[in-house]
Order: sequence, then structure tokens, then C-alpha cells
Amino acid sequence: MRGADFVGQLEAAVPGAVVERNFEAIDPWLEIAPEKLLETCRWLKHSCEIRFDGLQCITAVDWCEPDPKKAAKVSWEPHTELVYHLWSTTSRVSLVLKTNLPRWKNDEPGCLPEVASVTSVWRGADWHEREVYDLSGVHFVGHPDLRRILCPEDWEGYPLRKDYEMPLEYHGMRGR
Amino acid sequence: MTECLFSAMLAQLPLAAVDWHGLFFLLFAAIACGAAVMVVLTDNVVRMALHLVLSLGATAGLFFLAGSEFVGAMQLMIYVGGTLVLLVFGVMLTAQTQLVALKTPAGDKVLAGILGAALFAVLVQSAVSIEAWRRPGLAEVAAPTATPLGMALVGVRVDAGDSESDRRPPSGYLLPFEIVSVHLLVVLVGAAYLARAKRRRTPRTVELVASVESSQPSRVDAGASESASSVLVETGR
Amino acid sequence: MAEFLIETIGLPGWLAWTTVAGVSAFLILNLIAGGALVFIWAERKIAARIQDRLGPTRTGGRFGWLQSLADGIKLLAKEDLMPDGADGLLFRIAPYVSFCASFCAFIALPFAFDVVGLRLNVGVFFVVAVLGLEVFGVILAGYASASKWSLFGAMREAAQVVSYEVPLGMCVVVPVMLAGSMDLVTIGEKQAGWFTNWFIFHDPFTFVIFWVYYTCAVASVNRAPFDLAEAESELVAGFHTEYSGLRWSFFFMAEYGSMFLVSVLAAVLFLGGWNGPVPVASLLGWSDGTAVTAPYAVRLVGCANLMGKATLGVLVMMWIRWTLPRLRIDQVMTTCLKYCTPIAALMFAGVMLWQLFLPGGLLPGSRSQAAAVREAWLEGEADGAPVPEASVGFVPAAGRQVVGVSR
Amino acid sequence: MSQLLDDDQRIIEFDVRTDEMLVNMGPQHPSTHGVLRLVLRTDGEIVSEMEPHIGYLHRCAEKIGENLTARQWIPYTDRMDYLAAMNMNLGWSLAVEKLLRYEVSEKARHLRVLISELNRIASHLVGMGAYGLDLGTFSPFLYAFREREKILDLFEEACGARLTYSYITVGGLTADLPPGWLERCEAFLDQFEPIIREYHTLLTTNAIFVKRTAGIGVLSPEMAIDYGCTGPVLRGSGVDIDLRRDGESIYTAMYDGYAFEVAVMKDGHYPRDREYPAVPTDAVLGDCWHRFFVRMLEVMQSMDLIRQSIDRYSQCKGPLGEPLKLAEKLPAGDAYLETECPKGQMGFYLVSEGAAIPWRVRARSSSFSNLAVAPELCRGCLIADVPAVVGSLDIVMGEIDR
Repeated sequence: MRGADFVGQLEAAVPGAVVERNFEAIDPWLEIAPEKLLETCRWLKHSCEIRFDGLQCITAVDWCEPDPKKAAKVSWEPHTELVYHLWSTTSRVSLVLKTNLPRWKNDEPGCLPEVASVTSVWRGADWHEREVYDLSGVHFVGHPDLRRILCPEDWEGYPLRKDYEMPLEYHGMRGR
Repeated sequence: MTECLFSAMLAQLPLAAVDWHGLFFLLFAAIACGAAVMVVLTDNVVRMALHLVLSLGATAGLFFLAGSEFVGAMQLMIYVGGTLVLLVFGVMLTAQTQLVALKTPAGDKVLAGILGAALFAVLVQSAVSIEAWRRPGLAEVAAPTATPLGMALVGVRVDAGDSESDRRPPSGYLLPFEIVSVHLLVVLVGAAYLARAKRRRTPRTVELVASVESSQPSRVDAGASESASSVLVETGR
Repeated sequence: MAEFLIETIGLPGWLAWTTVAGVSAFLILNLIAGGALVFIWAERKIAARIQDRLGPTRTGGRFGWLQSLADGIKLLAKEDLMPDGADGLLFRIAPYVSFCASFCAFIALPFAFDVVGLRLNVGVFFVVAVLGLEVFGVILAGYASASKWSLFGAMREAAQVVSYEVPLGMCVVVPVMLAGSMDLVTIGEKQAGWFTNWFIFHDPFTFVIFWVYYTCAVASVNRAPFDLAEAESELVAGFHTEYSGLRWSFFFMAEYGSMFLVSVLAAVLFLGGWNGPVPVASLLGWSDGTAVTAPYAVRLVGCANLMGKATLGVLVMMWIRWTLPRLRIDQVMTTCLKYCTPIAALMFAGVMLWQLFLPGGLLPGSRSQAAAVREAWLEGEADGAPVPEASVGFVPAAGRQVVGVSR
Repeated sequence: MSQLLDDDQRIIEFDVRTDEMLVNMGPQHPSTHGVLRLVLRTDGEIVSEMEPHIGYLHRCAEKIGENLTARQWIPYTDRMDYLAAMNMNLGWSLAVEKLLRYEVSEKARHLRVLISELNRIASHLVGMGAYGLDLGTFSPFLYAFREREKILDLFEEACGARLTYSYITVGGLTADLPPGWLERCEAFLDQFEPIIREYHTLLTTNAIFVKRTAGIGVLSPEMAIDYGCTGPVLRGSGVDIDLRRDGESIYTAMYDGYAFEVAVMKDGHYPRDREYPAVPTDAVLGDCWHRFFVRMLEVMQSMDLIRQSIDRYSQCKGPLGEPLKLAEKLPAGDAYLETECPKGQMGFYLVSEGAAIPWRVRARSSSFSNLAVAPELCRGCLIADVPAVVGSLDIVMGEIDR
């Protein structure tokens, strides 16, 4: 139950979930449609033959080239990519899921892209999603307590975004 | 040579015989009354407790001064060590902001003043009228040490006179003493039972591991190679 | 001493007695203060040795013996700050309340057969009563510092000390029962002679009671593993979090003072007080007063014995502190209510029955006590003999003698 | 009468109800490991709810990683779990080597095992000492640090640093061991064997220590996996996972040929390669005591591994091999690798666009997930248990806040 037939089972269970697949990469990954993410994760954890009961890590990669010169040569469109690393503690098997979100919701800067929160599937995702929200600015719908975790509560901006400008001063302390 | 010089020098000093006993008596009395008054006057509950400690401590001092150490030590232990600790506990537990500063309205103060003055007058009048107390100087009082008290409890009146008339019944006070203490114990247990916390402690939502085996996740996919690999890869690379 | 002042120097009676009182008070106060300084230094050295390091070595000479002086100066120099939310009066009074409570218990403690501040007939009872007062200082400090943490520390300490007074009281009653009187000097005298006469070896029950007493003493003095009040891992520093400088050192002095007090009490009640394991005085024939220096030599040896035992008790407390982790507050309470009190009660009953059937002690040569006391009273031989003149101490003002029994 | 009651506000009918108190433990609290603030909602002594606030040590190492080449970022991995810097360097180096598909030399592989296991012992010693400090006993802390100093001396000889080494780097190690180092390392191990037994009597089987830790903060295996707990916290709950045996092939390749047993309670007993103290009766699997005991077993296990790696290292003939160039070009693509660090599984995720400077760098910290389970364990326990539970998770703030 590896490779192609695993993906076949996944598509049978959650139609339209798998948007793209790449088996040759060092860590083969599947790209999942953002709206189908929660359903896929729930299937992977509960009803899939290999129980993916461990969520290792959630990462947000900000694909955006701030300065126009390099931006021209780049092959991809600016977007935010969420990478979920899962693994099964029983059969020692890992899986990488990726979803692509617009950098800003319907492209007006300031309002964050939204995706369903997987905290209901893995309790461990709670803090990981809070960190992604805090540093990369992704709004997780359905998260029990979405607050900043590493930066102070009243911090503006999302530091890990490529076009992030360090604030000039914060509570009287000089930023730049 | 030095002694006589010293004693001569001393002779001139106007050293009236300082009656320490009287001095300490007045000191302790002043502290006791002063603290008692302060207990009434202050509006901070915890300050009240502190003044109560001072006044009861001073009364213990008075007992020691009168030579009856047993009663003094008893006063210290029972009143100051026991009751007041309980009182301070009570104050601490309930000393939220609204109770800490109790403002007594003026009307009550006047009323209390009148009542207090009346009681004071009665006491002074009765104290002065007793002949024996009017003479200054110290009544040669026998110092009842603890042992005779203890023996009297058991019924052997060692300190009383030999005359049979006033000898207590042989059983002494032991029986009533035991009855009272058992009674108090029952009261304490009852009080503790009544005041127990009504709400149950939130049961800890911890499901203890039934047995080790059940918790051991079994290996589902026997074919998986020893080291982990991606599920998307055909065979363990 | 008073006669010497009256005849030779010609002081008026009352002045002589005042100086006598002043000298004895000064001696006791400095004994404890000096003791505290020595124990601070000893605690540092013992902690170091237990933890495989050296401890203070260079401050003031070879073994860093001036370390406690250095601490003292540092504490004096430190600023006595007070949190603004604090209740001024109570905040200042608290250290002195707990300081006086633990120091004024030393009046009744005998350091040799008659070297005692004030020979109280209710010595033991008085000491236990005053020991309970120390909790006031802590409660006031906890409340007055207006911080949640010190309030927690104060409540824990109050609950612990008050609840440990029960088993402590029970353990203390056993030697009183054996000696037939609450007077510490009599208790000490009853244990004269070989160490077999010590109450700890009187019978198996008293042996167990001694250890229960020692545990309760460690708990009522708030030393590890019962030091909940200043459990630094949870409550930062418990009730004296907000204190610093001189006020903090008063709490520190009170702690070491009461530690020393409890050890001296243990020595007097169970370990024969000033009677050494081998009755040196009687063997060398000093006690019958032949040699001129005898009375002072005997008292000196007595003081040395008692100091040795008390210091041993304190050192064991320090040793325990640096090896055992700390108990939780509910475990402290359960050890008190479910272990110390029942055991103390059982042993108390055991000793009572022992007295009934075997009035004499377990080992040969120990004289029977309880029965003797009763006959003594019946024939009118006063137990509380008039206070011997030689006693150094504050005797109530001239013209009043504490008379035992006016028959 | 009721009328009087209503308008006269001062007569307030007060039943003795101890209301909830919001209490702050940290961030400058001596018991939490580093700068962690725990907000406790307590009712008297019972903690009804605990919420950790982190981020006081946040330096955003990941943002800096986007301006440095792979080898230049090694010093930042040192500062994450500063008690086990070698394991951090190893984790990052392996992740980059996984992306580059680069194989280090045989000698480097054994030396890496030797150094990272030695650092695991040092980290567990600090964990043990600090845990004793949390429960109120000061002496074990100093014993642990006395032994740790010897390990730090060995590291100082090998790479010149005592805490943040940057010794293991992408493509191998920065330098080979000085002559005589192996003998000194073996001498340390020989004298360390009986001492670790002494620590068992000092803490593990100490009656008061058992009373303070047995049955406290019980973490069931399902909750541990669900919260993503790893390392001794996971093995303390009886889940038999150790990446040195079950990890990715590139990581387990380092350890193949090494004989070692995973320190976990399998079907009722711990590994019996040596005689260990018995498990106390009232210790429930998954409580603080078991987590602590797993760490103590891992110290023994690491000692065996070090001895085996010393033999293999001395038999290797080939050169140690040079680490890669400072600005090594990374192929386009991404790679994620988790390694077994003393505190748990530390994951490094690396996305590169083909330039020498990676596009995105991400460090998944083990203590981050271990701490996430703390509020669950502390619900309903006493205040004195909170440091006991948080201490048993053995967290390091540098790693959590990155």
C-alpha cells in the first residue's frame, strides 16, 4: 500500500483533493486543495489504512520576490505555501502535504489568507498554527485560540514574510 | 579604694528606689488597655488582629508578673497561640478589599462609647469598694506552681489546708475535665464537617493507562523497512 | 552575684538586681546572636562539603570564618525597601514579632544545673507556647507584603506550624511525665549519671518519641524537607520575598534562633541536657564542692555538654536540608496528621503503661521517677524548692521570693 | 429586615468561598528553565488551569537563515538547544546533506556518533540536576555539573568551545580529534560508570523524590502522540520510538552496526542490559518519574554507544574529509529531516531555489511540542506539582523560542 495506490485510495476517499503530486523529490509530496485539506487530514488520521497519527511540523513558505529585478526572472507566482509533515508512529512512514494560498485574501494587503485549522485532528497543531499565524500571517479558521505565540501580543506585521519591514520603534525602543 | 569612691559618687545621685514590679505592672496594663482600645478604633481588620495579639500578650505578661507562670503560659498558648491564629486565619481568608476597611458610622461610635463608659464606671466602683484591694503594696500570694494544680486535678489537694472540711471529693476535677474535652472534640469535628468545601475538586481528566500492552501501538505494516521512508515511495529506498 | 554587688560596691538593692538582670539578658541575647553567626558559617561549610566543594575559604583568614560577618555587613548596607502596596505598620513589625518570639523562649532554657535565665516551674510549657508565637510574624509578613506569593507562603507556614504543634506537644509531654515536673532543670537533673539515665534510653517508646519529636521540631521550625514557606521553586521566596536588608536578616536570625532553641530543648528533654555521657563531675569528685573552682568547672562542663548536643542537633538539621528534596504541602500535612500524631499518641500511651508496670527505666541504675514525685508531695517535701540564691537570673523585684509551697 | 439588607451595602453576606486567583509564575521565576511565564488560575492550592506564555527568547533565527548560506547558519543552530549544541549542528548538517545527497566519510560518521552521544550525556546531566533543583534539593545539581564539566573539557579540547561548538558542520567536522583525546574520553567513561549509580540513590530511588514525582502529570501514549511529544517524554509514556533506530535512512545509517536498546518500558519492564533500580510501586507509566528514569537510562545507553564508536573510530583508516565550501550551491528543492536530540526529535526543513543561500529555513523544536502538553498535565494538580511537571518535560527556552 505505497506510492500510486496510496494516492489512488486518497483520491477515492476525498475526490478532488490531490491537485499535484511529485514522487521524484527528495521528500515526495502531494499538493492538496486548501478547501479539501481538513477532510484529507481527517481521513489520513482516522480512516486511512496507515494511521498518520503524528503531525511533525507545519511550515509556511512565503514565495514572493520583493525587488522587481529578480521578480522578473522567477518562474512562480507570488503565493504562500503551507507544508504539513505527517508521520505514522505505527508503521514508521512519513508523508508531506502542501497547499498553496494567495499571499493576501482576494489580494488586498492586510487581510490574511484563510485555511481550515487541523487542531481538531491533531492537538499538536494548535501551537504550530499559532506560530505560523504569528510569523507568516495565515488565518486558521476554527482554531480554538488564534493569538500570537512568539511575538508580543500587540506586534504589527508578520516577520517571516519576505516583504516585511522592521517597525521604526516599538514602545519607545528604536527598531531601525 | 575604688569601691568607696564609687559608692560615694553613687550616693549623690538622686536614685529613688525604683520599684520595678510596679513599673512593669503599669507598663503591661497600659499596653493591654491601649491595644484593646486600638482594636476598637482601627478600621483595618488585620491591624485589629495585631492589636488583639498585643493586648492578650500583655495580659499574659501580667500573669507572669503576678508569679503564676502556669496561667501565664496557658494564656500565651491558648489565647495568643490558638484562638488568635484562628482569628487571623479567618481574617486572611476573608480580607478582600471590601471587608479590609470597615467604616463604622458615627452613630454606632457614640452608642458604643456610652455603653463602654457605663461598664467602666461599674467596674471601677466595685473594684474601689473592696477593702483588701485598697491598700497598696503586694499581697504575699503563694505562688501556685503547676504541680499542686496538677495534683489537685487528680484529687490530692496538697496545697489546701489539712482540715477535712474543705477537701474536695477524692475524684478531684479529672472527670469533669475529661467530659468537657470530649465535648469540645465533638464540637470541633462537627464544625469541620459542616464547613467542608461543598464543591467537589474537578476530577482530574486523566485516563490512567489501563495496561501497558494496550498502549503499545502494534506495527501495522510489517513490510516497512527498519528506517522510516515516505509513503509515496514505491519500496523503501 | 547580687550580694557581691550589694556588699562590695554598695549598690542599692534594686540597682544590683537590675544589673544582674541586664547581664543575664545580655548573655542570652548574644549567645543566640553569636550562635546564629556561627551556624550561618557552618551551614555554608556543610552545604559545600556535601556538594563536593569548598565553601567560603578566603573571607577573613583560613576557613573563611568571617563570612557571616561579611553577610551581616552586606545585609546592613542593603536598602530596606518596602513594596508600595504594603501595609506600613505590619510590614515593619512582622520581623520583630517573629524575632522576639523565637528569642524569648531562651529565658527558660537551662544551660547547666542552675545556669538558667528564669527557672520557670512550667519551663517546657512556656517554651512550647512561645514557639507557637513565631507564626504570627510570618503571617503578618505574608499579609503585609501585599503580594500573592508571600500570602501563599504565609498561609502554608501558618497551617504547617499550627498543625505541627499538636504532635510536638505530645512528644514534649513524655519527658515531663518521666521527670514528674515541667521544670526543665528538674528534667535535666533526673537524667544525671551515665548516659543510660537519659530519657532517650529510658524505654523503646521514648526512643521513638525522640525521633518523632525531632521530625516535628524540624517541621515547626520550617527547615527542609518541610520548608514550604520559602519553597523557592514555587513561591519564589515565600513570605519574605519582599524583605531585604536588615529586616530580612531578622527573619534569618529568628530561623536560626528557633533551630537552636529546638535543638537545646531536644538535648534537655531527651539527651540529658548538661549531663555528659560519662558523669565527669561526680567521678572527679567536683560536685561535692571540695575544690574552690569546682562550682564553676562543673557548670562549664555542663554548658559544654549541652552546647555540644544542641550543635549536633543543628548540624543534623543542616545535613538533612542539603540532601533531601522538599515535600508538597499536602504531604507535609499528611505526615503530621496521619503519621506524627498517631505515633506520638501511641508512644505516649506506651510510656504511660511502661511507667505503670516498670517504674524504673529499661536500663539498670535509673531511678524510678513518677512514684517518687507523688510521695514527695504527700510528705510535703517541696518539689519547687525555693530558688537557690546562686541562680543567675532575673528574680522579681526585691522583697518577693518565689516560694514553693507555703505550708 | 430584607429591606435593611438590600440598601445597606455594608452587610454583605459572605460565604467562605475561596475565589479563583490568577497567579504569575515566571518569567523571572527561579524554577522555570529560562524565561518562561506560566499563568496559573488557582483555587487555593489547586491549579484549575495553566497557560504558558513563551517568546521571551525569540530571536527569529529562521529569518536570519534566509540571508546566510547553509554553513554560516550552523552557529544559530548552536543557540537553539544550547545544552545539546552538537546534536543541533548534527541535525542541520544532515538535513543539508540530505538535500545535497552528500555522503560523509566513514571516520566522520563514527566521530559524529561519538560527539553527539557525549553531548546527550551532558544534556541529561543538566536535566537531572535542574529537576532536583525544581523539587527543592540543591546537591544533585552540583554533582551533575561536576561531571558535566569533564565532558565540556573534552569538547574544549576537540573544538575549542564549551557550550556553542559549531563543530559538526555540513559535509563532516571542522577538525579531527587531538591525539590522546580518546584515552581521556575512555578514562572519563570508566570513572563515570559508578558515579551514575550514586545519582540513582541520590534522586531516582529517594523516597521523597518518588513521592513528589510518582503518579504526577500522567501523560497517556495517545495524548503524547497527538500533541507531537517526542523523545524521553514520549518514551516515558511507553511508546517505543527512537529515531536512531526508526528515523530516516540517512540518520539511521549513522547508527547501523551499533548495538543498543531503546530505553522504554516494553511489556512491563525496562531493558535489562544492566541492573537498574526497580520501578516504585505507585509510579504510573507516563508520569514524571518515568520520564526522569528514561533519561537516566539513556545516559547509560549513550555510554555504551560512545564506547562502540571509540573502537570503530580508531579502526577507521581513511581521512576525516573536509567539510563543504562555505558558500556551497544548494540544488533547487526542499528537504526535511528529524534527528533524535536529548530533548526529543528536532526537525530541520530547508527550501532552496538553487542559490547558495536557502529560500526558507525552518526548525521544528521538540521542547515546543513537549511544552504544549503541559497545560493538559497540570490541570487539577497542586501548585507545588507545576514545577515538577514542567521540570520533567526538560524544556529549553532557546529551542522553543528560536
